[in-house]
Amino acid sequence: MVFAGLGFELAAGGAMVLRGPNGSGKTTLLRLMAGLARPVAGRLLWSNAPVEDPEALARRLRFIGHQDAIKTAFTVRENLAFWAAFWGTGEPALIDRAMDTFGLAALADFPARLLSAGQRHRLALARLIASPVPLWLLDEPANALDDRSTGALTNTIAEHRARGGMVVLASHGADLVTGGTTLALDNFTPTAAQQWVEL
Amino acid sequence: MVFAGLGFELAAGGAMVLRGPNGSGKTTLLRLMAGLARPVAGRLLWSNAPVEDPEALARRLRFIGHQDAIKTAFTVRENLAFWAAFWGTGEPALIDRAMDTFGLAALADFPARLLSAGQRHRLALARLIASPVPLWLLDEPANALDDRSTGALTNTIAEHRARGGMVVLASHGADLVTGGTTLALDNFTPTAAQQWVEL
Amino acid sequence: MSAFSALLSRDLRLALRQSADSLTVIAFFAIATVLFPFGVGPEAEVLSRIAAGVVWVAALLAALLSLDRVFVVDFEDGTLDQLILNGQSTVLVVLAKVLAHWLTTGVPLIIMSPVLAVTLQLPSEGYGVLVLALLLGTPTVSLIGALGAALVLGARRGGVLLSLLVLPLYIPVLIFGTAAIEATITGMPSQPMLSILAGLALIAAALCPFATAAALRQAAE
Amino acid sequence: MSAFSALLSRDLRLALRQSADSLTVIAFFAIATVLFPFGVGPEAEVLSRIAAGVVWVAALLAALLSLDRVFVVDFEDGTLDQLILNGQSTVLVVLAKVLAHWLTTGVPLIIMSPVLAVTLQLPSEGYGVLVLALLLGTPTVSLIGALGAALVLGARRGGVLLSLLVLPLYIPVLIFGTAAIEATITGMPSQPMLSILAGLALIAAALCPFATAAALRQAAE
Amino acid sequence: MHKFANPTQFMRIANAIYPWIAGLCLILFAAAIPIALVFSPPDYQQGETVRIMYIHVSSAWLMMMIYGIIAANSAMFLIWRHPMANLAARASAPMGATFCALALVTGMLWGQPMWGTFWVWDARLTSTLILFFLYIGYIALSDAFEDSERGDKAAAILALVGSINVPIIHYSVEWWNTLHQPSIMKASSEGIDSSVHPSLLLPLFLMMGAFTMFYFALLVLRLRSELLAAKIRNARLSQIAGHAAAQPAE
Amino acid sequence: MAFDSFAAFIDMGGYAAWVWTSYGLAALALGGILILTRRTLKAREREFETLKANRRGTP
Ligand code: HEM
Ligand SMILES: Nc1ncnc2c1ncn2[C@@H]1O[C@H](COP(=O)(O)OP(=O)(O)OP(=O)(O)O)[C@@H](O)[C@H]1O
Ligand SMILES: Nc1ncnc2c1ncn2[C@@H]1O[C@H](COP(=O)(O)OP(=O)(O)OP(=O)(O)O)[C@@H](O)[C@H]1O
Ligand SMILES: [Mg+2]
Ligand SMILES: [Mg+2]
Repeated sequence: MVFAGLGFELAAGGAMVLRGPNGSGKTTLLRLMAGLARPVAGRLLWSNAPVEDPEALARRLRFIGHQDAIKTAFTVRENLAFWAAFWGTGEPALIDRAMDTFGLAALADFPARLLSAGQRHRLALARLIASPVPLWLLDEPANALDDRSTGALTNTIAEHRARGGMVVLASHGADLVTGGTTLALDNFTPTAAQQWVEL
Repeated sequence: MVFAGLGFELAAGGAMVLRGPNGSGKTTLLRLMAGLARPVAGRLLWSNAPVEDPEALARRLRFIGHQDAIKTAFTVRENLAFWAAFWGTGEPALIDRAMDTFGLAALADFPARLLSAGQRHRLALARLIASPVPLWLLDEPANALDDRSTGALTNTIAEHRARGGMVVLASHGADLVTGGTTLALDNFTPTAAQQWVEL
Repeated sequence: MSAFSALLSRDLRLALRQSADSLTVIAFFAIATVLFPFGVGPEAEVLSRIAAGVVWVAALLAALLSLDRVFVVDFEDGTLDQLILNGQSTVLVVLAKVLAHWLTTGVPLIIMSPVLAVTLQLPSEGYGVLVLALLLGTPTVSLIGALGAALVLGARRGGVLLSLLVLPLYIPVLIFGTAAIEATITGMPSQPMLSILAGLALIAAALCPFATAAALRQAAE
Repeated sequence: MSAFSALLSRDLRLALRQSADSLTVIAFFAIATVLFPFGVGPEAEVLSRIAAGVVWVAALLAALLSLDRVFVVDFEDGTLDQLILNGQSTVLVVLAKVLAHWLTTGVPLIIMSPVLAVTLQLPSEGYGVLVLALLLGTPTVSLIGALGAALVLGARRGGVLLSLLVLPLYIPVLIFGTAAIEATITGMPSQPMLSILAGLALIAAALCPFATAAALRQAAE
Repeated sequence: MHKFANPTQFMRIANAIYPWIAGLCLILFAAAIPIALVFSPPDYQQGETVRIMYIHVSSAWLMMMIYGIIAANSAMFLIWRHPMANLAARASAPMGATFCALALVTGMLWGQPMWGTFWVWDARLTSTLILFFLYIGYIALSDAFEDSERGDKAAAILALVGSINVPIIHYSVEWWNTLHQPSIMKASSEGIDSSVHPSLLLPLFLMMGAFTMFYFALLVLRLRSELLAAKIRNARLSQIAGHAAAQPAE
Repeated sequence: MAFDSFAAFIDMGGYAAWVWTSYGLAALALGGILILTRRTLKAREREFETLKANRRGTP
């Protein structure tokens, strides 16, 4: 499954929203950009040069997908602390900020097993704050969130961009960003054409 | 985790929307109504009588939750056909109608493993048509759906109610029903009080 | 009844779809058996002395490995919730799954066993009774194993815990299964042991499905 | 390096959180070993003849069962994607997971093995070399097993398929592991076999992590 | 029945009788140990090794009785959901496993001088070993889950299924002819020609009584402990659940 | 009194090893589980007290 001739630019502070019906390739494109999938043909360009070192790319981005990557035996705080330590960016204070932002502070010492669907997803999103990087790749981040959490997410994205961060997100519902570009993916065509992504 | 003094009525053709922030107990209440969880204290009433025979109750309801219950090795059609045969309601023609309604006809012989998040969820919802029952319990049914599928779902629910069916659904976003009652679950209280649900 | 046959045929088709599946159980059985000559040395009299025991132990371990996933997949993708809400009885679900497990693993093991017995130099009188004993013993293995698999649903390290629960309960099957073969080889009647194996299967068939159904329902809760 | 130690300590804490965890591996080891006298009969000379082989086979099977889930859980809940996106190297992830596996299962098995050797009536000269051989052999088992576990990620019935891929690779370990013990018992030097075991461990350590990392990246795609 | 299902009521009664059980346990031990070790005569066949019997048979009796108690409590827990029944079963299991291990070890220590081997694979020994594995399985299963309630219920089902092993242990000496001694109770009611002489029965019954009282006394302590653990857990949860509906700051 | 001397008592008719190990292990097992039980009970009592104190501390 390949994207036919696809290209876009994203400046510092920029945002892009991927839109399109189910199965139009939003998730696939995001995983491609994260380096989790490799293009069948064509190349992935970053600042107009092919990505030589996928590890260096991975250090600069954070991908939050349909799966939450949460260990249910750990508490909310332990989950966040592990990822912050594992990725090695961020400091302890950020973990508390992350939990505050997404309304998880009261649940900090709660085992993640007991969380509801929306709370779990908030915990996944909280990693964006606990372990900061410039580029965020978010796959339907507002899924299962209640209105207040969606608001918190919108604010978080705005602040991130204000600090020069970049966001690419897939979404069906309300816009989570203001003034970003929108990429409509209806013409995702399953043909073997050249494909490139430029960031 | 218990609902403090909770009661509501649902007539034939009725609909109820459960609303409330993340963690307010919507999923828990739906599973309780389905008979998948048992109340810690209190009783589940149906037509004002306690549910004596959970099997008979189960024959009359369909629960579609956060998990899709899809076998990825089977095709879309095989998945639907299995559940229709297993539950023993519905006829072969309904399987095609179900796939048409949720835009899966073109994918009928596609292995479910290749479906996108939204397509998978549509396949789960298609069971409502392929194997009809009077009471639908839907947990955030619009999750991951694109606009067209959300429209199809809204129509499907309306038709079901027009035929006298009942729907209870949990939702954060747009209303999927017209003229139903809404149950706000903010006051989900984790206390050991009596709890009953009347349908 | 339609629920039973729908589920049974689904499980069989799922097993066939990955045609490698039944093959892998047999292959494990074969490899585990073949490991012994490596561990014990190739002397014929030692091997033929332990042949019946080794075949039985390998068959039990092979069945165990495949049991591990009898319910887990359905549990994790939400299918189990829907199976329980079948409007009839969870026992039906259990019976269909156990039968499917036996057909896809027990039967291939039985067919394969004489071949492996040859490599372990089992005396030739033993083959018939080996097959018969496995035929009477493997249903018990599937029934008890399904109970164990249902009990450990959702537990961490489920596979190891399952073995811990189930292997001790297999001991009687193992004892009488090998005793039947030993008896035949040494010229004694094997009939008493075989009837005990049949009795064990009946007891397991009477008790296990209900307990398994209860375990499944509380796993879904 | 911080990623390595973070992951290692996470896996160890996950294992410790359920204090029963390491215990269950030991228990499986014990039960699988104890099954043999049932199958083979209680005669002391037969048992002591096959003791070394049985302890090794049981240890391999115990390690195998616990390997089954080394990566599966992380794969299914999306953790694996995030582990691969660590900005350094997937080999790091593999090393941390293998080390955690060895510490939580290999080490308990080694500690337990002399006790089980007693019940199988292993001659007393064999204990020291049994422990030593396991010490040199179990790292190889964890390394090869992790490769197998990564290869079958996403396959249904992963456990059985895994055993299939991995068991043949264990045969050299099994052969030299038991040969070392046999040698000591019969008064020969065991040192050559032990050095081969050490050599196997080095080869496995040099090759497996890279192959495992490649398999993991493949599985995530 | 309902009175005992209420933890506070139950513990009030249990705590009230605790000193009596503990005292009785001490008295019985004080009588049993000297009689068993010093004052009772050696057996005419088994000599001084018969003194092992007092420990062996008492432990064997306890391990079976405790399993019965666990199975009964598991049934009550599954059917009526009495939380106290669950706690009693959970609290008993480690003690049952201990007594079972003791019966096995003392049996082996008796077997070596009597039968010339530590172990034979006969029906009673095998079924006792299975009981030991059932205890271990019960304990492992009951804390293998992140959700402790899941563990409780799964273990309760296991306990019920495993309970068919208890009669098998008891009758195994009659159903299969084995090396192991036949039942004492039967032998002594027929009176004569028993391998167990009446003068050996006194220390045996004293020791059995002492072990039984020891179990019940410890059960009270362990129940107290389990209840405290539950209270601590609840306090922790409600502390958090107080803010469970807490929302993100905007 | 079944023994003539203290030495005979220790010797147990030649079965000292079996008899005394049995009694020793029994003492160890019963004593061990008693101590373990009491220790966890004490620990939980302490924890519960601190928890209650904390709750009173925070309004
Ligand atoms: C590992 C070895 C052994 C095990 C597992 C074992 C197990 C048991 C068990 C479970 C019981 C209780 C049966 C009941 O009350 O229904 C028992 C009772 C008894 N055992 Fe053993 N035993 C062992 C070895 C021995 C030996 C070596 C002797 C004596 C030579 C012995 C003598 C007795 C006697 C006299 C009783 C009381 C009889 C009765 O009440 O049934 N046992 N043993
Ligand atoms: N055993 C338990 N003890 C205490 N609280 C629990 C327990 N299990 C779940 N909870 C709490 O109950 C809530 C779960 O509710 P539920 O999953 O029904 O939420 P929901 O309304 O469906 O939320 P969402 O919109 O996120 O799906 C969570 O807040 C969780 O913390
Ligand atoms: N190997 C494959 N061969 C052909 N088509 C494939 C293959 N893998 C996936 N597809 C198709 O690609 C699409 C998957 O796209 P993707 O998951 O990226 O959709 P999406 O835009 O994220 O949709 P959603 O909104 O439902 O999440 C599906 O339509 C699927 O049928
Ligand atoms: Mg998607
Ligand atoms: Mg929910």
